[in-house]
Amino acid sequence: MKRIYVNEKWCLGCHLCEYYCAFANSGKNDMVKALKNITINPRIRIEEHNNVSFAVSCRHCEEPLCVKSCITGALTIKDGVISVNSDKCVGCYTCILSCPYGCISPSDQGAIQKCELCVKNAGGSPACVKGCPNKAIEWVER
Amino acid sequence: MNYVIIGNSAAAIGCVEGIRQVDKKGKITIISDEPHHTYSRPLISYLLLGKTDEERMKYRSDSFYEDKNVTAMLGVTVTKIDTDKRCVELEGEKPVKYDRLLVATGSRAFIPPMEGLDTVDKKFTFMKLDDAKALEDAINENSRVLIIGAGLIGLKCAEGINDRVQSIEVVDLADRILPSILDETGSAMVQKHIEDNGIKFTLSDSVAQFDKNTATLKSGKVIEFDVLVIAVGVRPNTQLVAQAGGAVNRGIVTDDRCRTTLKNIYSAGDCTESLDITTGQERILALLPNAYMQGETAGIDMAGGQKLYDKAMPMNAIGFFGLHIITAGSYNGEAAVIQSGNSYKKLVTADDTLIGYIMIGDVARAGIYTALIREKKPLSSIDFDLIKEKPQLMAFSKRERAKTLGGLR
Amino acid sequence: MLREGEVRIPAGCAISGIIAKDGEKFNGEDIIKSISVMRDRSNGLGGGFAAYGIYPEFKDYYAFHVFYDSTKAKEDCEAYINKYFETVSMSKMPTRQMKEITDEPLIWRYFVRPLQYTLFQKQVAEDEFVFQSVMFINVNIDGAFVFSSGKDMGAFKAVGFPEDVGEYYRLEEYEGYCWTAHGRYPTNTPGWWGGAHPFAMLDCSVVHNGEISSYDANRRYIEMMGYNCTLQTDTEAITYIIDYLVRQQGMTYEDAASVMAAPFWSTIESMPKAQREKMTYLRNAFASMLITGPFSILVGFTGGLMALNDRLKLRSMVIGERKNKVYIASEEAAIRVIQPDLDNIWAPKGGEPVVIRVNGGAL
Amino acid sequence: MPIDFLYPEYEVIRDNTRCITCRVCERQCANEVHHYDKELNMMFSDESKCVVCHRCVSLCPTRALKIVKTDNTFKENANWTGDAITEVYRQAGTGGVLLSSMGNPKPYPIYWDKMLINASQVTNPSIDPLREPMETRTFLGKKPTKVEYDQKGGIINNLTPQLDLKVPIMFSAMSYGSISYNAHESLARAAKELGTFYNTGEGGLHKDFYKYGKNTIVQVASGRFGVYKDYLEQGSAIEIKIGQGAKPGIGGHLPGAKIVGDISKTRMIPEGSDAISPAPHHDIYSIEDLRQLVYSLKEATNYKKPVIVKIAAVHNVAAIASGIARGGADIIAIDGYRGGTGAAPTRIRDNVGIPIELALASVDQRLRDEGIRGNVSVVVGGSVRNSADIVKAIALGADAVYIGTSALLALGCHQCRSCQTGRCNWGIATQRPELVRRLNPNIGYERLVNLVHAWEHEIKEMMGGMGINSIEALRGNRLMLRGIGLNEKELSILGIKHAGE
Repeated sequence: MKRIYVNEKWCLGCHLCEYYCAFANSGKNDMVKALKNITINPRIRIEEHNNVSFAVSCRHCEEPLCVKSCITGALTIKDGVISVNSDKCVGCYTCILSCPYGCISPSDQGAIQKCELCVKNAGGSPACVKGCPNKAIEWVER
Repeated sequence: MNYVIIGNSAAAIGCVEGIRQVDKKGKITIISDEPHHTYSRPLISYLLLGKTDEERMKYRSDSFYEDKNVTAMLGVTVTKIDTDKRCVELEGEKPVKYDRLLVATGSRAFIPPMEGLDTVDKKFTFMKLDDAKALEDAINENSRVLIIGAGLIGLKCAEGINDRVQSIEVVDLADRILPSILDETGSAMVQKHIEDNGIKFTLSDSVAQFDKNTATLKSGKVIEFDVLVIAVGVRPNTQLVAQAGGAVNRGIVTDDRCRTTLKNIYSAGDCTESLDITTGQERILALLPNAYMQGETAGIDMAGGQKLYDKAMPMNAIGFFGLHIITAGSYNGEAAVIQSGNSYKKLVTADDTLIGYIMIGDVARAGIYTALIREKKPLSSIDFDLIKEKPQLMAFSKRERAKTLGGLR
Repeated sequence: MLREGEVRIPAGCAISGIIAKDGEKFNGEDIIKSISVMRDRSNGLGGGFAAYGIYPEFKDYYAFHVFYDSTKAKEDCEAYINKYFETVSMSKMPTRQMKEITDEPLIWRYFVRPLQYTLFQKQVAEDEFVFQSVMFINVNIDGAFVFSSGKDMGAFKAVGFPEDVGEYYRLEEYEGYCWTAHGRYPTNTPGWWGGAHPFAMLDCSVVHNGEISSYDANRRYIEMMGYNCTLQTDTEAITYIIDYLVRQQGMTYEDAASVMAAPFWSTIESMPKAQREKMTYLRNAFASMLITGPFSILVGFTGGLMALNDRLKLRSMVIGERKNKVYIASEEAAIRVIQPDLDNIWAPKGGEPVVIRVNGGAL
Repeated sequence: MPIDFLYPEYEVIRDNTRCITCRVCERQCANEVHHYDKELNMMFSDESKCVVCHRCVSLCPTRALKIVKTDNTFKENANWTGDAITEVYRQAGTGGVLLSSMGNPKPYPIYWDKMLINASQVTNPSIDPLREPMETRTFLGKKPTKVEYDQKGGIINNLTPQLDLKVPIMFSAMSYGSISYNAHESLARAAKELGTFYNTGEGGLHKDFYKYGKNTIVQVASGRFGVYKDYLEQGSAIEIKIGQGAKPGIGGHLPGAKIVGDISKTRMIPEGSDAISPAPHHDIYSIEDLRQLVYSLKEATNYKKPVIVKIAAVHNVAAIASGIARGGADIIAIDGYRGGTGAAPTRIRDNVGIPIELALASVDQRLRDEGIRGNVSVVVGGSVRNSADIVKAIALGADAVYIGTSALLALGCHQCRSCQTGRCNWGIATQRPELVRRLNPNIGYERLVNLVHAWEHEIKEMMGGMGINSIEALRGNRLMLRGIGLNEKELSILGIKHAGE
């Protein structure tokens, strides 16, 4: 299946993926309206150190520890995409405890949030991929 | 193949999903003495807190049994396992045959003998949905609640009802709260936070005598209360296996494929013992994620697939009044402590591996630490200084990142 | 209006050709009849014929057919011829007076051979010297135009419809084993006799229907090889290319066709190795002689006739056979009119030359 | 000195209502134009540092940025223009030669734009490239004067080595050093995919790119950097660079600061030493010297590779080309005065050389007049901007074109003409790793391939319109061109008629 792959060789550390992610999941149709004067809380995060940078977001594991560990059944995997039902999630953070890549984080609404490959928002395909200026993030079959 | 599962919680569901990964057709029967659709027990405190409701507490969707082609016999009690006839005997129903059986009977609240307990009118345990509902019915804004036990269950219960009662007092024999998962510093931090939310603690003490609405402690302290919650511990439900001749220590003995010592009988969840990789000892790891994964492993093995349950360890994600705590592993090793502001972090290492950690407050990306423990990652192969600062993939080698993030095989 | 040579003139046309495979000779009546059927493809601004085997009595001599605009031109030209050639016969071209053919120039015919001394002095081959002489006369002697210069063959052309031109030149009186004809439909010429087809150089004559888009690429290249495209017509350029490839490079007509109407690279790639290498070589080495754009041509030469279409076959051309005769024309009707009863008739593929040699090339 | 103050030529305009302070502009500007003020939670910019590369404009996710020409002006003067005045100030302040890069930007005539292409109507059908084959394959190299047959009548292959191009478009010489590793990789991979060639320039050939050797032209220039046996053997052809359009008669100078790591290795000179290419080759002071070098290189490579001689288009280019054609070269490359460069003295760039269109026309005609056009193929470069330029070049007589600037534009170059600073924000003309990284060759190569494919389509459309279905029938086919707005002299040099004739 198509996954998000990251190649740190091409990551510029520009952080645009974070902004495009935050915008895509804001539910707003204008980036300025969505992101002006806020501290963004994106589902993809850049790690940076000594001139190396890369984006990290959910790997959509085939054997997802987060889904198996979820105490509410809010995290499910369907067609390879792991998504969260924030209605069911109580914010216990067992998934944060479980995810080996640190790709699940608290959401501003109390539950948790994670990359859902933009399947639930208006994007249709991952906004971080579209927004990456250097193809450091790709959404491909590999 | 005819699969029978005793139990209807995480281990049972894991087992169903495990079986169905391998065997789409075999007959599966779930038998549970609880009459409810599968639900998540740890959510009962969130139920009282109003963060969830009975509908949303369902661990799987309403159509789960149908989707997975499972016959659910709910509200039915198993009385005996007959290994000769390969069937389970039921209370008031005909026996059910099995080819493979999973015992996922879980645990029950432990109520120690206490003087005068029978004089207490409103006394509860806090394990099951029915416990929570009963407790909810019993409390009101004028209730004074006494909770015996400052462990995970007692404190979650306290948080759950705090806004709905007049006062809560927690009594524990131990000298600090959550001793099973926190160190002293951590306990003190969390205790302070809980106290700040109006809950009182009496530690290093225990009830000597109940008399209706009064508890007299060993220290002589007297506590008046309206509702009593007993949360001193749990005991695994091992009787069925023990009766059938299976090996049982504190919990049901299982191997890394979740088999009991009885032929064709598996066991998973809170009723079992499993190997804690951080200590090398068999112990009960009564945690929902572990239960699910044991159940899944059992299910796969029952259906002829291959899977091992060999990475178990204690781990907890819990929070009280907005303060989050994540812990994993064991703490007998060299500790590195980082404390800043409202956050506390302790990493415990031994033999070039991380064996345990505590994070309080800032718990972001804790799973990266969990994975270090689970995979027994040699710390010399990563940049430990970097990862000590905060959990990050930057600490791994380029090549490892290319594998995890770049799809390199 | 500017005439041929002063401006490039594209033209549409009709062509026809007949050849007897066994060398049997026949007079010009059939070819006139054939080309006349395609009157609609001409517009009266040019017609002409080429015939092979018509001068057996002078077969070792070059037959020069020359147009003169004036007696001055004739004098200048003959002075030149006399200087370098031995002339065994010279005469006014036999014609008949007709109302359809007007504004006729002086038309003379000479049977000549270069002086051996001249060839020795200039160290050139006989053919090459004749070629250079024709070029010299046409470029440098004002008002003189040599329009036929081969041995035992002749071109006959004029402004007018081709059937009238045939009658004018009394072609029923000639007998040859191969005839070609051309009816011209130029789009912007006043009509000049020299501009009519066939275009002939030495024994090679070309009748052509089409308008090639590669013209200037071909012209500029062939001019570099010493040819002088004074008429700026496709036919002239094509004739020179054939002369260059066949006479100067020594290629077969088939190889020359592979240069002019080369197979597509995709076709070449699928050929067996030896053929592929050869075709690749020819296309690469003689790239500038690739002719693109629509054309169908008949190339007459001593002992044979080649029919060739452009590689996309953008112009019509059909071939019919009856016993010893092969008929080639722009339209089937032009064949049926003289030979309704054919053994065989087909349209050759674009770019594939059809070469008919008298007695299999034994002539 | 207040005189030295020059108001920035361009201004960065930020729409603060749109700016979300994501700071991508700040992170992406190697010239440090932008900075974030925490106190005010606002971005600020210092346009005096801005080179107008548009990196920030392109990446700003909310289109909050634009760059405009300043309206700060000197008193109007048609002769003493703002540029003329500021250049005097700069030179008076520094005493130095003005440096700039890319091609001559002055408003000289562009002859490409004064020629129009023909199309067929009625008498000759146009050809639809979607329905019929349309061939662009081109061979470069000397053509035999005489076909030779063996005893069985088979043709003997007497061709000297040729370059076989799927499209008559090659990437012109740009050295590793002047452009980045990733730019080179993009060019090499694109050349391979396209079935054409790229050119090492005078920077040697990185070992990583040996695998693209079949699509590589290796250059030998006056500094001979990186030239050795393996290098010569790697390429499919060897190009002797005599001059380049942007700076005819001038050598090259890559500052020691850029001679680091792999560049130093590839150029085979010590790290930190300046790479100075002399103005002439010091073993070529005459045409016969050139002939010797041509044959030395052929000898060194067993006569297996065609040799290209590249010259700048200068006044007597036709005579020079004739000499080269007789000097054993297989291909002549001519670079027009608008050709790009990584760095050149501004005065040279803007005032030396002649337009490629005129140079090409006169070279092609001269070689034909001398009957030696078949001795060599002619490749032209120096601002080939689009497919129509290519069609016109081929109709004038070129065998193929070199594209340099267009290729760089495809890679992201925004023509800020600041290559000489080494801070190319697009990762092209730089060696700073964090900047080089910005050009992902996976993107770069794809864009080059796209560009050439697009042009190829257009070339085929134009050819089809002319009724031509093979590129060789267009070559030198000047009847397919008409001039517009050209005087008699220009028309005669170009060898074309005026529109309407």
